Amino acid sequence: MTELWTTTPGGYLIVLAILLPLAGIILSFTLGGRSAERVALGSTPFGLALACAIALHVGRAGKPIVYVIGALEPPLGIALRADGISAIMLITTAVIVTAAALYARAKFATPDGIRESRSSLIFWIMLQSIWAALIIIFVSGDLFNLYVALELLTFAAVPLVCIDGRPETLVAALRYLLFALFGSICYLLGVALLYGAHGTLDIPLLAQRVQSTPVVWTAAALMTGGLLAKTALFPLHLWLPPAHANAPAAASAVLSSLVVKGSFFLTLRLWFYVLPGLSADQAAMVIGCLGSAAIIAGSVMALRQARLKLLIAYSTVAQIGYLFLVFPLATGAQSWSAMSWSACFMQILAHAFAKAAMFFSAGLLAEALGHDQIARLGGAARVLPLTFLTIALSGLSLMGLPPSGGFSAKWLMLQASIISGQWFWTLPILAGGLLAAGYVYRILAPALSDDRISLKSSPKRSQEVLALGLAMIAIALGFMPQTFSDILEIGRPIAAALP
Amino acid sequence: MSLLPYLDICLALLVVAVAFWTIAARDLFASVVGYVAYGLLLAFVWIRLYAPDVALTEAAVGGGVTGVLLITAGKRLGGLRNVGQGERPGFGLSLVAGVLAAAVAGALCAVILMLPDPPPSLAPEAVAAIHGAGAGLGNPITAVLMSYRSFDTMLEKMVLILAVVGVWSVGADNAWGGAPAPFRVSKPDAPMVFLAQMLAPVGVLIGIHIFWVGADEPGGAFQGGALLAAMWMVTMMAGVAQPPRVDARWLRVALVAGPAVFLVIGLAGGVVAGSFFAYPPALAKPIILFIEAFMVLSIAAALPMLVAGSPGERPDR
Amino acid sequence: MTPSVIAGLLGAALVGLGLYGLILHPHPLRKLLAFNLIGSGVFLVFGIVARRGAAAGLRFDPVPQAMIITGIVVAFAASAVAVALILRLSAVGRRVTLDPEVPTRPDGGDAK
Amino acid sequence: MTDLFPILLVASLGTPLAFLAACFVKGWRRQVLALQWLAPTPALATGLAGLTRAPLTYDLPVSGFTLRLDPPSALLLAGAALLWIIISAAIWRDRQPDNRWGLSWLLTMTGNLGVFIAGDLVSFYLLYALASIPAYGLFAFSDDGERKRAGAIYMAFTILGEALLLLAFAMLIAGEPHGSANIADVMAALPTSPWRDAILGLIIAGFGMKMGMIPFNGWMPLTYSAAPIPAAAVLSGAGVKAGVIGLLRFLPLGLPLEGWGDALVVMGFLCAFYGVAFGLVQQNTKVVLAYSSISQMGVIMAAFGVALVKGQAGAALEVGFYAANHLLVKAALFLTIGVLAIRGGRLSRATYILAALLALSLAGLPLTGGALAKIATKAQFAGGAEAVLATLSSIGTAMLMTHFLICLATSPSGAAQECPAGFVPLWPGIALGAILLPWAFYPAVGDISYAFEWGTLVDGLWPVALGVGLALILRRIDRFLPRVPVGDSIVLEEAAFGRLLGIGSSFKALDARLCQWSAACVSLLLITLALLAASL
Repeated sequence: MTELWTTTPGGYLIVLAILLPLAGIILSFTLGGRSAERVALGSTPFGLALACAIALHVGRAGKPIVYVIGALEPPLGIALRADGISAIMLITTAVIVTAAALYARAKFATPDGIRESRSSLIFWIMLQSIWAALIIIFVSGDLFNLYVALELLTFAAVPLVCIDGRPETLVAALRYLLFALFGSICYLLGVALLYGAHGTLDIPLLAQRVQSTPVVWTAAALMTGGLLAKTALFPLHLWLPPAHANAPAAASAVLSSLVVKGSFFLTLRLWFYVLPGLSADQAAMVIGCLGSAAIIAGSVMALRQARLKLLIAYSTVAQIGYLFLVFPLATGAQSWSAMSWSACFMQILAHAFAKAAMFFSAGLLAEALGHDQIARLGGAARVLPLTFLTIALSGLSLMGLPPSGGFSAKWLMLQASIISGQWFWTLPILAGGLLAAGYVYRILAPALSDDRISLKSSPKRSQEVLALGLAMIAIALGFMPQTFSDILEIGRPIAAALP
Repeated sequence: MSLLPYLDICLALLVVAVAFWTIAARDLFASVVGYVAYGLLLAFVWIRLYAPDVALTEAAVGGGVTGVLLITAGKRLGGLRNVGQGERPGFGLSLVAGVLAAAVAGALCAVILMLPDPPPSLAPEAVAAIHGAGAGLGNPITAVLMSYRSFDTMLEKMVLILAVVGVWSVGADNAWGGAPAPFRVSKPDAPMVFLAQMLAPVGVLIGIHIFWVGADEPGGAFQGGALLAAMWMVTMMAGVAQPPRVDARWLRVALVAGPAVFLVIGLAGGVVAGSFFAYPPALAKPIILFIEAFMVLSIAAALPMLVAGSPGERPDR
Repeated sequence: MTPSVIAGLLGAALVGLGLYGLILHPHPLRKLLAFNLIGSGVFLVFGIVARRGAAAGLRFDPVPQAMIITGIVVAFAASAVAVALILRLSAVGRRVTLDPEVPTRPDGGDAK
Repeated sequence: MTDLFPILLVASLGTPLAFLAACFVKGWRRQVLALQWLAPTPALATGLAGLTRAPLTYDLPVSGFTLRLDPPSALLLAGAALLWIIISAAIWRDRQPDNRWGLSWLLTMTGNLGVFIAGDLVSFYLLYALASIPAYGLFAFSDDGERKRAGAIYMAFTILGEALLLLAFAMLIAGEPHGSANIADVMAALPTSPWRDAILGLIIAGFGMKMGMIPFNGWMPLTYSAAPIPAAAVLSGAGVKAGVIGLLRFLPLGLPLEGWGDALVVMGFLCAFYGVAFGLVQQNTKVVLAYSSISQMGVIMAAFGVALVKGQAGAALEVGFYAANHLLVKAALFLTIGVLAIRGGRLSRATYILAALLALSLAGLPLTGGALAKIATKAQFAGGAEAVLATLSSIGTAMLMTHFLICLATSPSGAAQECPAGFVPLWPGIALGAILLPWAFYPAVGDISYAFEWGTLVDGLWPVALGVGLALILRRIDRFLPRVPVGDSIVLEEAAFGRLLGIGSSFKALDARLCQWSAACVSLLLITLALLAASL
């Protein structure tokens, strides 16, 4: 079993993937001004290449790649570990961050005549920080290291929310910050208890040692609670709609499609990698119920919003709900758990791409029309056909209509809930699809009518194409071959227990 | 036996009492002052737990720098009218909150009493590692921070940089590039200036000493850096030194020096020592001290900047 | 009652007090204080874990202690950002509160 | 030669898809849309060739999709392809609809043709959605309030139907032990599936929505009256048959299933008479035809029901023929509305006789295609209560069609603008084709000489004559008939939906409460304690 804690070939790629954005932050901050943008944009292709290289290594080896930092093995040292789910998430993150960086060039270029502007410097540094934090979250094998990464993520996300300095964005940012801090302190308390009980924070080591004791369950409950708060699972979503709806489009896209997934990913790590041997059906049921409530409440609230960006933000609350159905559906070594596992990650990916495309389009609309009131979108599709094509395609995925990643996810989730005998999950899944159809219809139907509308400025073609590209990826996910779920199984502890 | 257990209990009760005051005080400023006292008291608890390094950190940060931060903020907010005081929570909510908080605390107590015996510990491994090929440092905590969990430490410094950027980011657009202002006193006090001129050089020396001995004894980069930071803050308050502009190149370099050096050496370890963030065993101690020196610089620059706030805010009256 | 048990109970009490304050205090700065109380309670839990782990000639387990130091720094950084936000909010003349404002616009959200 | 057939099968789906792809090539869109009448030609060829062949299942490489063609689906495919070719050609010969409309048309066409040959659950679901959802664009892109309403209601029922089918399909595939999505495999596993009854219920409800089954019938009259004539023609002709092919594929016809069969018979005849009754009180010709569709689909459902009760595996082809006849005749009838409106008041006697023949073909007038359709389903409606009910439904249809002809002749129609003038010269051909073409197809179903026997002719004629007579009597008392709003039950359903929306505001209040800081913190603590309690 010591192979879990020895550096494997290709392991160095993980460290490079982390250090690249960290170095980017340092350089951007030191050089300032236009260099920040250049550094951020310049590093994206390398980051993408590293993510692909890691995925290639993981896929080829068929087992996780490991890097033991400083050759100092856990429990004293820290090991980084990229398994199947890390590889998939790394690529997703790299693609979306790259798209966001390219999209943001128009808004966050340093204006002429100024050496350095506040919003551009902040944006480019924070974008790279989010990237760095997410990479660490996806590959770190140590729960305390993950805490620091989680905080890094919060510190990077909060300034993006209030980057334009309006008072309401400041309130949103403060709410976000305080609630996220509350969440992370709960997580940290759980970490302290786990260390007190088992003397290590290394994930595979803990997985070998944990027993079903009150200490472990208290730790798990605290950590889960904290992470749910950071993921904005209903009813802990108070911070999400104002924060995501008030940030600039490029930032909203990253926040909605990636940042909330960071803490969700940690929740998965906790339940499926640290505690896989312990049965916790009832706790999983509690989480599943919260997820169902999120689907319904988030969708209904999305239906009732007057502002497009708020609608999209509430839709995120709903779509996050689907992810949590994985807890009741994938626990234990059952025949359907692999199916639910793929469904969960398909949903993560589909939502990430579709939501980023949606927020990009909402940003384009707001710039072109000068407002984002849904009631005043009449006829807009005639003048902005490409933008509305993007909204329609990503809406397709959110509704779960084929062919799309959203459909594949729901299709697998429905099957898993039926086979597992937990048919009641099909109700929120289907109701969520119907309600999603309702809110997508609310955007599209008036826009497609024959009303006349005038543009304030026409959108940049390159931005429209970026958004469309992301929406196409969300659609293309519907054609993902079987290897996708094979990759996801790499390094999953429960997979070893399956016949 | 001895009086010590009773003293411990008294100390704990005192801490709880001060904490209660912090929560219950009607006045914002009073509760801030309560919190600063609480931070200092907590340092004693840490000493009783044989955690001198933590005690030093708690005193410097929990009591010191956080104190300055909160008192400044409390002063400025106390004078303002727009602070919501009217919205007292209802009785029902207070009851629910109280019950829940008590339930969580109770569960926590129970669980703490249930922690396994004999307790798991990494102390033996740490001791073995220090005497072995590991870090070669006398202070195991420094060894853990700078060698075994160097990755955490570097990330923590990145968090500090991000926090500085975050603090700066809330400023107004047109103020960007200016200096943070809250320390600027219109007419410097003579005693304050004297204190700053006398205290600062001594403080700087003590800070450097704490960092230097930190390799083998309690102390280290963070504690030393925090003391240097405090001295800088004192000189700025006294008007002896001016806060720097946020776009000053030297400030930026000082802020990133620690993590940057750490990162470069960590990368170099991949080539020289065969693994990223590994140090050649013979040179481990000097390299760690070298990194820590830059860390001290970064911390000394970062903490005052965090307290100083965003650029261009005018001091209130 | 050993010092570590006392400290553990103290930690739990601080967490409870902090939670109460965090939930109920309307003022964000007071919430921040409460958050810091919870934080120090959590660090105390780490502290007793470290103290209990005394072994091999050391009077404490150095790993959790190192984590406390990292945690204190992070908590301070968080407080600084929060304070900056609170001060900025009050500077732009906004009522300093965390609860959502009464919407000024009528909600036109009449679903299909 | 045998190897060519799979290629033809792939081409019938591939050609429309290629047209679709070509639309996104810069500068090609206008030409591609104008030429899209060529896209269904491989499907037509496939359908004709498939009529007499053994069923074929073909797995597409890479994508994992499966195509499947058997005689019943070939019959529907051929009919639908023919319809799409004629109507598309006529539209684009005459004028250029805007690209948005053209693209919706092409998308609907692709889905509609594909649904007849889809062989696995996923591609069936995909193509079924494609056949339904883009059709919204054929009538609802408008600032006209009534059309918007029709569009919203159409969309609501479509999406609801999709949701029911999604659940049914997920259950179907979950019951298949090897995880195959092939329709043949999942249907083989259905009889032993633990969720058999739930699946059948969902299948009937889901496809029933497409076929205007009560109480989901309200969208049909609204949609057809909102849609321009050519769109109404393809939707009522080919579009609705997506529901028929659904029942054809997903009802276990070879297996005697008493309960479900009886339920379907009852439901079917209920729809058949309901459509007649509510159609007779309408004045708008398009609405009358829509109600006739509801009635005819009811007959088809009833036929499926009898087949289920008796375990008739061969019913697929017979009911398929009935549906194919309805496909041609109903489309032709919609075009009749448009063409007669363009011609205006000066209608020659020949024109009117042709229109009457066409209309009464639906009621089974001897020697028309409709008579063959009736003969084809006689195995289902032979003897007992079913025979009586089927005859009554014929009488009803004759009444409704007579009512339609009267409305056509008397009431002014604003349909002239919606119908391209290109249909006027084509119309006699289309109408004759709709009456006579079924004769060409019938040999694939049964013995044609039976249709000329004296008894058959008499059996076919008297219900029609009776129906026409009754309709003329009804006309006398027209003033005393109640006036029912278009879409009847939809008015109630809309009101109920409006009530439902009220829940939204309580959600909003709840959300505002939960978004209070203290409430959120309390929730967090509660969740943590709940998790702890649940796992201890």
